[in-house]
Order: sequence, then C-alpha cells, then structure tokens
Amino acid sequence: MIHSYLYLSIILFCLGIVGVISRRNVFTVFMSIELMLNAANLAFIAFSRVHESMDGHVLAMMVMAVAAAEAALALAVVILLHKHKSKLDTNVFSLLKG
Amino acid sequence: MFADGLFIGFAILSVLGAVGLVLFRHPMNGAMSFVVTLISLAGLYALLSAKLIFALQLIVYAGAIMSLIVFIIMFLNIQPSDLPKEETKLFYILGGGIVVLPIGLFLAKIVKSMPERSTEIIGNNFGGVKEVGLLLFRDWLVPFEIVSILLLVSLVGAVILAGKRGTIK
Amino acid sequence: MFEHVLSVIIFLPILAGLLLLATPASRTIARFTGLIVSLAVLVLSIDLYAGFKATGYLEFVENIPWIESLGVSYYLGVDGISLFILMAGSVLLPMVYFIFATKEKGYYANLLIVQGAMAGAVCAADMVLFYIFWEVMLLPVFFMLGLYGGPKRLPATLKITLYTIAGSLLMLAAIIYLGVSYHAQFNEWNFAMDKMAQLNLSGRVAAIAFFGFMIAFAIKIPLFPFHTWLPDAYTEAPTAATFVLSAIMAKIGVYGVIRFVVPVFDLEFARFAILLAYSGVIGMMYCGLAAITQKDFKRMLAFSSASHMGVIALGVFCMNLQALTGSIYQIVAHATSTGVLFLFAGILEERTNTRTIEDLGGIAAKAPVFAVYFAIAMLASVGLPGTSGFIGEFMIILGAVKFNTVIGVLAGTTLIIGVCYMLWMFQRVFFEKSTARTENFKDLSLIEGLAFLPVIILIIVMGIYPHPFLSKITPATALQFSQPQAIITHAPATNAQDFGLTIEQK
Amino acid sequence: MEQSVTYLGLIPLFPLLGSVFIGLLHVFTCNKTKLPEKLYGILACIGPVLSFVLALKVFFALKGLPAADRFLSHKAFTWFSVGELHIDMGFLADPLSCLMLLFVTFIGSLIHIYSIGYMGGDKNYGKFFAYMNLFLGSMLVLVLGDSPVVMFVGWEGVGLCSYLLISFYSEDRSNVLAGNKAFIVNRIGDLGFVLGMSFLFWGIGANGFDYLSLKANVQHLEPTIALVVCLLLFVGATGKSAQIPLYVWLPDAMAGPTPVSALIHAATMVTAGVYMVARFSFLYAGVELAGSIVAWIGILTALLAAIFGMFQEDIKKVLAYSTVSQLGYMFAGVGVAAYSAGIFHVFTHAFFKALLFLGAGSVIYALHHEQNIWKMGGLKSKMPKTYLTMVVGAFALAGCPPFSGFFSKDEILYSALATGHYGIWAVGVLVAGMTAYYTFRMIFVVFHGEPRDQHAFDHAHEAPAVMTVPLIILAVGALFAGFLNLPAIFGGNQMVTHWLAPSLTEHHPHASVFVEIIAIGASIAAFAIGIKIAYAKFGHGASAPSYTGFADFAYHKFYVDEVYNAVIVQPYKAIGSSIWKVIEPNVTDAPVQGVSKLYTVLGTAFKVLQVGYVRVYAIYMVLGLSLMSLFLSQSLN
Repeated sequence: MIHSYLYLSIILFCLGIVGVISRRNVFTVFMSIELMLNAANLAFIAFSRVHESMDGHVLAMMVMAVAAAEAALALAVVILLHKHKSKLDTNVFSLLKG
Repeated sequence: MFADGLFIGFAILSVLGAVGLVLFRHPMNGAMSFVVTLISLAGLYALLSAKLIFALQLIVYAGAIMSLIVFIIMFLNIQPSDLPKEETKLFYILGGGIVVLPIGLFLAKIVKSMPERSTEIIGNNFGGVKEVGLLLFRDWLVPFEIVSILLLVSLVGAVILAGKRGTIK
Repeated sequence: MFEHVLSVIIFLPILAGLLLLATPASRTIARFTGLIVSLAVLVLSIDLYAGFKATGYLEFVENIPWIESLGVSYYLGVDGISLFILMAGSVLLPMVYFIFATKEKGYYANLLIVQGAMAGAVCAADMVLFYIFWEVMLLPVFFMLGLYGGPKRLPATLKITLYTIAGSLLMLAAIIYLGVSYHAQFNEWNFAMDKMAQLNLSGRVAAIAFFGFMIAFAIKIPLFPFHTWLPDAYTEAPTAATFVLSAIMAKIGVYGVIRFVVPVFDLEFARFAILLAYSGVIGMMYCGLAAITQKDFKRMLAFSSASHMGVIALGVFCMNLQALTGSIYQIVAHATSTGVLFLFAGILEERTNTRTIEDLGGIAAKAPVFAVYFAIAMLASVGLPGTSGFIGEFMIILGAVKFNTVIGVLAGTTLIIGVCYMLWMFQRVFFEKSTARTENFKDLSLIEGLAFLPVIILIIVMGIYPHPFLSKITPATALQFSQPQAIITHAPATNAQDFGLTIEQK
Repeated sequence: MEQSVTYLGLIPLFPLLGSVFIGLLHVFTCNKTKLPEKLYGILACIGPVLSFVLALKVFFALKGLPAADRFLSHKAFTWFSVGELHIDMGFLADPLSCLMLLFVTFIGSLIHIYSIGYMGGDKNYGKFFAYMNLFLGSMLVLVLGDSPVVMFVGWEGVGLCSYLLISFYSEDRSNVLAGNKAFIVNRIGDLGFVLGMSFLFWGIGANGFDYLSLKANVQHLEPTIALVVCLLLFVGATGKSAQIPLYVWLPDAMAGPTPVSALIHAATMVTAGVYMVARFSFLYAGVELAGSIVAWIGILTALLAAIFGMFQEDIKKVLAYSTVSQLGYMFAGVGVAAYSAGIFHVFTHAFFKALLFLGAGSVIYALHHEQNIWKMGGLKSKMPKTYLTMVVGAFALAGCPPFSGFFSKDEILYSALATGHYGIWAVGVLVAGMTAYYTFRMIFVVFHGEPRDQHAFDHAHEAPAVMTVPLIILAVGALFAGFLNLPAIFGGNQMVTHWLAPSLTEHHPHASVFVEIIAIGASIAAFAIGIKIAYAKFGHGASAPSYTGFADFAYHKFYVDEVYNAVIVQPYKAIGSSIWKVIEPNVTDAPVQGVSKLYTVLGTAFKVLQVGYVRVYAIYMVLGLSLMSLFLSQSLN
C-alpha cells in the first residue's frame, strides 16, 4: 500500500517539475514549486509511517516552515516584479544572458 | 477497504488538482485547483496516521499560505493582458513530460524495489501533537531554532523587498 | 640555539607582514619593521648555520602531528641542500629594505610574507606542509606584481599566477596519489618525505604522478619549454619581486626536484633523466640566445636568469654527485649574482627612468663603485673562476660530461652564450660615451654600497674558498646517491593503480 | 720528492693585493681629488718586483736541488672537494714554471716601469695599473697552478684582464668591441679547455687531479680519450694563443694601450697556450696524432699570419701578426714534441717582442698616437735609442744569428726536420723569410728614408728615461737570451733544455750534424733573402703602396673577419632574434596561448546556452537529472 503513496508522490513531483519548466506565469511556477515540496512531504510522511518513527513528521513541518518563508519572499518578489514591469512573465528577466 | 477507497479518491483529486495547476492559464484558477491538491494531500496524511501534519496541512498550507497567494493574486488585480502569452505552452508541457518521464520511472523503479508495507492506522500515540512536539523540542531543537531564524530573515526580507515604494522607475 | 628556531624563521616574517597589513602603519615604519625582522631572521639563520653539523640528514627537526587522521604533520628540518637556499634568502633579503626606501607599506609587508613562506617551503619535510607553503609563496608575488608592477603588469600577473597554479594543482594531485599509494603499501597515512622515499612506484600512473611533480617544478624553475611566463613577469614585476622570484623562488623549484622527485620517483627519474637534461640544456641555449636580442636590460637579465636555471636544473638531472653538488652550489651562487644584478637593474631603472639598453652608456666613468659591483656580479654570473659562479658551473659541466657526452658539450656552451649577451650589455650600459640619461648618474650612496658589500664579498669568497660551504652540502648530496636500491626490489608489488587497494576497505 | 714552500703562494698574491689596493684607491678617488700619478706608479711596481724577487728565490731553491727532484709545491687550502673530485688551491714550481715565472715577473716589472711613463696624463691611470697588477697576478696563478683547474683560474683571469685592458679606452665603441671579441673568442677556447679537463678527470682524475698525479696515471688513460683530451685542450690553446681558427681577436686587441700589447698580447698571456701544451707534455707525448695536428695548425697559423703581416700598415698590427706567426712556430715546436724548444722560443720571444712593442709604443708616444707606418719615416735621427733597440729586436725576430730569436727558432725548425716533419720544416723556413721581410719593412719604413709627415716628425722626440731604460734592458735580453740554450754545434750545452728536462716528457731526436747544418743554413738563407727584398723595396724610402690581386686579398686579411661575421656572428644574432620574435610567441608559448584561446572559444560556445531565462536553466537541470536517471536506472533491476 505504501507504494501507492510513493507513486503518487512521484507523480505529483513530476507534475511540479513540468509546471516549473513549461510555464512562464510567475504564480504558476511558484505554485508548482510548492507542489514539489508537497510531494516531498507526502514521501516523508509515508516513510515515517513505514518506519513508525515521527522524524518524518518533524521534517514535514520544517518543509512547511520553509515553504511559508519562501512564499513570503517569493510573493514579495512577485509584487516587485509586477510593480516594475507590470508583467507576470518569467521571461522578462534575462539578465543572466551571456 | 474504506481506507483504500479514500486513498484512491484523494489521489485522483490531488493529481487532478496538480494537472489543473499546470494547465490553467489564469493563476487564480491554478491556485484554486492547487488548493484541491493540498486538501486531498491533507486527507492522505490523515490516512498515514499523521494527525498533527494533517492539521497543519489544512491550517498552514491550505489555509495560510494559499490564502496569502490568492490574496496577492487578487491584490495585483491581474488582467488577462498582464499574463504572458504562452502559445507554445502545450508543446512545452509535452516536452517537459517526456523529459521528466525518465526521472519518474527511475524513482518508481526505486520504489518498486522497496518492500511493500501496510499503511493501516496505528495507535493513538503516533503522529499526535504531544509526541511530535516532544520529538521536535528534544531531538530537533537546533534545526527548529534555525528554521525560526529563517522565518525571521524571510520576514524581514519580504518587508524590505515589497516595502520599497516607487523608488525604481 | 633553541628548539623551534625554524618555526621562528618561518613565522616571524609572516606574522610581521600580516601585522603590517592589518595596521595602518606608515611606510617608514613598514620599512623598518621589515628591516629589523629580516635582520633578526638573518641572525637566526647565521646561528642555525653555525650550529649545522652537516650529517647529511635533517637537522633542527620539529615534528608535531597536525592532521592525524591523514598522517599530515608539521614536520620541519634542514639538511645541506635546504640550508643553503634558506641562507640565500636570509642573507639577500635584508638588502632590499636598505636599497628601496620609498615603497608602499604593502610592498614591504608582502616581502616579509614571501620570505617566511619561502623559508617554510624550504624547511618543510612533509609534502602537504610543503604544498601549503608553496602556494602561500605565490600570493605575495601575485600582489606585488599586480599592485606595484610596471605598465603591462596585469597580463603578466595573470600569466604567472595561472601558469604556476596549473602546475601546483598537478603537484597536489601527485601528492595525493603518493599519499594513497603509501596507504596502500604500508597501511597507514603519512606524507612525511622520508617515508615517501620508501614507496615502490612503477607503472604508468607513477609516471604520470612523476610528471605532475616535474611540471609543477619545471614551471617554477622555469625549465624549457615552461618558461614563457618568465620574461613578462620578471620585466614587469617591481624589482624586489623580480629579485625574490629569480634569486630564491626559482631555486625552490630546483630544490623541490632534488627533495621530492629524486628520492621518491627514482625509477621514473632515471628513465626520464636524459629527456629532462636535454630540456635543461636546450633551455639554457634557447634563453641565452634570446637574451642577446633584448633591448630591455631587465628582460635580458630575465632571459639570462632562465638560461642559468637551465644549467642548474641540468645539474640535478645528471644524477651524479659532482653535478648535484655543483647544482646546489650554483643555486647559491646564482642567487647572489643574478639577484644582485636584478637589484642593480632596479637601481639603474630608478635613476635613469629607462630600461632600454640603448639609452644608457658611460656609467662606469660616472659611477665607478656601481660599475665595479656590477662587473663583479656579472662576472660571477658568467662563471669566471675566482667568483662563486665558476665552482658550480664547472662541477655541473663535469658531471654532465660523465652523464652524457653530448649534453656535456652542449652544457659547456653556457660559457660562451652567457658571456656574449652580458658583455654586450655591459659595453652599452657602462662603457662608451655617456648619454643624456646617464649624464648625472649618481654613484651608490654609502648605505647602498655597504648593503651590497657583504654579498659582493660573498661572491668572491665563495669563488676562492668554497670548501667550507661545500663540506656542508656534500654529506646531504652524497646521501641522495646512497639510496638503498633494495627497497625497490623487496617492496610488495602493489600499487595505487590497483583500485581495490586504494579505496579504504573496512 | 716535492718540497713544500709557503712563499710560492705569495708570488701571485703580491700583484693581486696590489691590484685590489690600487683599484680601491682609484675607485674612491677618481671622481674627486686626483692622487698623484707617482703614487700609483710606485704602488703598482711593488707587487711585480716583489714577485720577481721571490721568483729568483724559487729559482735558486730549485737549482739547489738535484735535477730529478726539482719540484716545489705549496697547497694553500682545499679549494673544493666533492666525491672523487678533489682540487687543492695548490701551486707548483718546477723548472718549467720557474722559467715562465722568471721571465713573466721580469718582463712584467719592466713593462710596469715603462708604463709609468707611457700612461702619464691618462685620467684612468690608477685603473690601468690595477688591471695590470691583476693581470700579472692571474698570469702567475696560471703559471704556478698545480692542477689544470687552478691553471684555469689564471687562464680565465688573464682573459678577463685582457678584455678589460683592450677596452681600456672605453669611450670608443670599437675598442670595447675588440675587447668583447677577445673575451668571447677566448671563451670559445675555454669551452674546449673545460671539456678537456672534464674528459681528463673522468679518465684518470679520480686519484688526484694535479699534474704530478696525472703524470703518474697517464698510462691508464684510454688512447681515444687521450686524443680527445689533447685536441680539446688544444682548442683552449688556440683561443688563448691566437691560432687558427681563433686567432682573429689578437690583431684587434691592439686597441689597448701599447704596454698592454707588449705584456699581454706578446710576451706572456698569449704564450699560455704553449705553456699549457708543454705542461701536458706527458699527455701529448703519448698521442702522436694530436701532436701532428698541433704542429700543422701552428705552422699554418705562422704562414697565414706572416702573409697578413706583410701587408699591414698599422705598426702594432704588423707586430700583432708577427706575434701570431711566432706563436705558430711555438706550437709547431711543441707539436713535434720539441717542448723545450717551444718553451725556449716563448722565452726569447717574450724579450724581443716585448721590446718591439715597447719600441713601437715609444714611437707612437712620440708621434702623438699615430700608428700608421706610412705616416712615419726617418725617425732614426730623432729617436736613436728607440731605433737601436728596435733594430736589435727586429734582428732577433727575424732570426739573425747570433740574436736570441735565431737560436730558438732554429731549434724548432731543426726539431721538425729531425723528427721527419719535412712539410712543417719547409713552411717554417718560408715563414722565416717572410718574417725577416715584414720586420725590416717596418723598420725601414718607420726609421729610414724621409719623413712622410713633416708636422708629426717635427714634434717627435725621444721618450723619457723611464721608458727607454726598460727598452735597453730588454734589448740586452733580446741579444743574449739565445746563448742560454746554445746548441752543441755552436759549442753550447743547451742549458735551458737540460733545465727543463724534469718537467717535460720529451725525446730529443738524434740527427746527424748534416741535418743540423741544413736547418741552420736554410734559416740563415731565408733571413738573408727576406731582409734583402725588404731593403730593396723600402730601404730608401717608399710611398704607401696600393695593393692589387693577391696582395689586396691579403691586405684585407683574406676577409676572414667578414666571413666569421657572416657565418657565425650574424646567424647567431639572427637565431637570437628569431627565437625572441618568432619562436617564442609562435612555438614555445603557443600551447599556453592555445589554452587561453581554447577557453575563450569554449566560453563563446557555451555562451549560446546562457539564454538568461531562469526557466531554461531549470530545463537544463532537469535534462541533466533525466539523463542521470536514464543512466542510473540501467543499474537498477
């Protein structure tokens, strides 16, 4: 049964990756990252259940905290982005172009 | 049996939500669909006897973080013209799927090689607030404190970043 | 004589230099700190020299475990080979503070640091320690060249830094290889030099490691064809940096070959000695020929220095006692003569604001003391008997003739090649009619004259009565050739090439 | 068998110390107050005279010993010692070095005294004497050194002094170039010397590298090595003693002050090569081929230089070529294993050639540094002492009996004939005639006839006594030195030959009196013919000739300098500049430049991938992960 959880976790994770690499909308990209974090969380919880130890739960909490922090910062960045460029396109930024 | 049924239901919902997130053009739609995923994931946590995490997922993730996101989306008052034109979105999604496929298969292969275990609900003490709390404040105290610092830092960062008003262009 | 004299010699200048950098000291304070510290080091070195017993083994040993899990230790010691390079540095460097009175604080601070680092590299008897000092040595030169160098300093700095670091990394890889092999053969971690000598190395990987070491040292020496960084760096560097590079740092390259390559890679060394010897001798001729067309006297001296280093390196590759001893003696002789010549070039440049040979002339009449000093250093550089340059050169040629006739004959041509460009330069700069730039050339001041005097006297004494010096070198060099060959045969036929042995098995 | 006497070391030490002292005095005062010239003059003469006194002491000490034990030695200290190489700073006085010692210090002292007058008024007066003393000290080290290496110290030391003195008038570029040429050419020879020593050392040097040990071990030396060593050492000698092909520096060396030419480039230094071959007589005696090569090169040099000498117009160059020519004789002598004859010619030559040079110096001094003989003439009346002494020198040089040159030259030619080297003998006789011709050509042109430059003639005057007295002393030497080695046919007993016998390994050929008479007769005939032609052409005054054909070719010295310049010097420079301009940037440094270019190219190539969109970087990352997964999943089953 645990396999099913893990497969689900993998599917969600892969969907998250696809979201990140194929979408240009900042919000979608951001939420896709959250999706990947959640997929990881699911794996944590599942393994925690397998080993009957609660360390995975603690880790999941940490991930949530990180996600919260990330959300706070990322949204601030998005606001800035929108303010300056009035766009929500990740392709607006190409300063890294060599 | 009932638990299996619940699992299948939640699983389908979460995948659908995720697919929706990836496909919807407007972020608001995506966010709503992502909330579905998060809530169904909370259900799955419950099925895995993680009571505290179940609660936190609903309160923190589906509640706080998602409402923050939705709030920002609404705050920005996004017009369709603001959104990037993604004519090649489907092509990208298809290509991305192909690229990601080996990773998924690889992970799946690893999972397959692991022993199958039951996930029946176990005793009351597993995953409860007290137990996790004890663990958190005993064995994981230092990381916990570090995370708190991280939160603080990101808080300050967010204030500074978003707080700048009209100085640049 | 106290126990940690070597540590003091190494770290006193380094700490003083760092202290200078950290504090807002004025130029004068910096200069006097440098002067006092280097004189203190000189006194300590003389004390060390007097207490040196010439047993042939390491003396004044300090051995403190450092990274025990890897067998790295803080292991210092000097023998007849390193003693003289150490002494050369200690004797020559105080001069710089006497002569260059108005430089930046960082100039003096960097000089102090490089002095300590060089002493460290010379005294280190542990490969890792050596490597650390070896790298630290480059830093001050990098800063001096980059900050205080001539107009085209930046490309020169980049070239020397990247070039030497590329070599050093090869050496690091080779050192790690040696450590792993040692662990594989003797089942313990150790990087001490004397332990490494017991290694039995063979096969292609050993040859690669050998070249890792050799290329690192060849770049530093510099050995043909790895010398191309030299002309630019020597020309653009501030005089003190050129002096340090040519007089001492290049010698540490040769020293490295003697100390690290010869005992450890005896088989590879014997195999490639002829190739290396040709490299040395061709380098000598090549750089000597290139020197004759130089218009810039500093660049000419740079090529001359490279040419002589070829001969010195050749002495090491000839694998006989006379050549090796001659090579070490020549290291000191060359440090004194060429080092002083570079300082003179610096003085010339400061007083005439030119480095072009054609712009100068008639200095001998204007500045007789300077001319006499210069002539003595120049004659030592071309190996005139009665000066320090002859003894070493003669022994190297002697050894080269024994090693291989062709190489011996080619090595002998250094007698001719050196004299051609040196006389040509001397003629244009010191003889003939004086030019506008040299019309008011001032002779050496009393302080400068006195600062150079000990070295000039040393050049002559080392040529006329070299026996006391040689008797300190010979036991150590003789030991290099009494390596028990049996080690090679009885050691187990295992090697780091064998993957199973290199990965630690639990 | 050898006695140790400490004063041997003092002999070179006196002039060396004098040199250091005078040098310091000069350096510290030359740009400030001038010291009186007398002070320098006296200081300079102390060293040589003291050395001469000690040399006499050595001579008498040796004379007091039985002939076979005439070896005095002094090991001052261990010079260097590494493994089997052990060199002492040792000095050895045996009959050979004693003879050299005597005339070097004697003539050296005289020339120092002469220079006091000649150099008067020069602003570098002190420097000159410092160099001269340094030279004498080095020359004495050369002569007294008890091993080849110690000899080499002196050998290079005299080369250095020669360089310094040739470029003494250093403001003039050509003088300095002449000095450079001398030093560099000498260095080429020194390369041969060093290599010769190296081969000799690895042959038999392990049991001691001084002459006596070498002599004792010489039979262990392999013949081929011995030949190589002999030839290499001879290369050294050709450099120092100006033989083919390295003779080119000596004529140019006349750029130095005339006493220098007399002392260094006629009497002492240039004969060092002959001395060296005689020193190694134990080696050369065993290798006949080497001896023949030495002899032939010597006699050919003699011929070549004599041809050049006949057409020179510079008085010093005439003498310079005659020196080269006479050196050729000496090598012919030592080459045919007549070492004592060769050394004896060194000895007599030192007197008469120093005399001629000093006389020429006197003339030059009188004419205010005019050296072209075609601007002189009729000086006989103005400078009688110089004239008389120079005529004595000329007779000696030309080989007129009973002047010293006759006996020594005849001894060499006789030895060549007696040992069956007929070719050498024939050329030698020819050269003797030519010598007589060019010597008297010079005398006639300079002293006889009418003055060609009236102005200079009017101002000419006899030199001061400090210059003429040495001339007279040398003239006496040139006249009578020959009697020291009078051959039996003239009733003598060959004192010098017998004196030298313990030092040399030579076999005296026993030829019939008939052969000896032929040799003497031919020499005298050649002399007579030479002087006759000279008198016929120049005895009554002649104007400067213009040369055509072969004479023109010889006047330009067969264009040897030009050929050397084109074949050696220019290619050398061309190689140098091509290395610097072409090879260094394009070949040696190319790999390094290549690496940096490679990085630039790679950087440009990878720049394409840096599109700047974060999303694309994520794609790269995922692609990488994906590939890794593909790779890793093969190992999972």
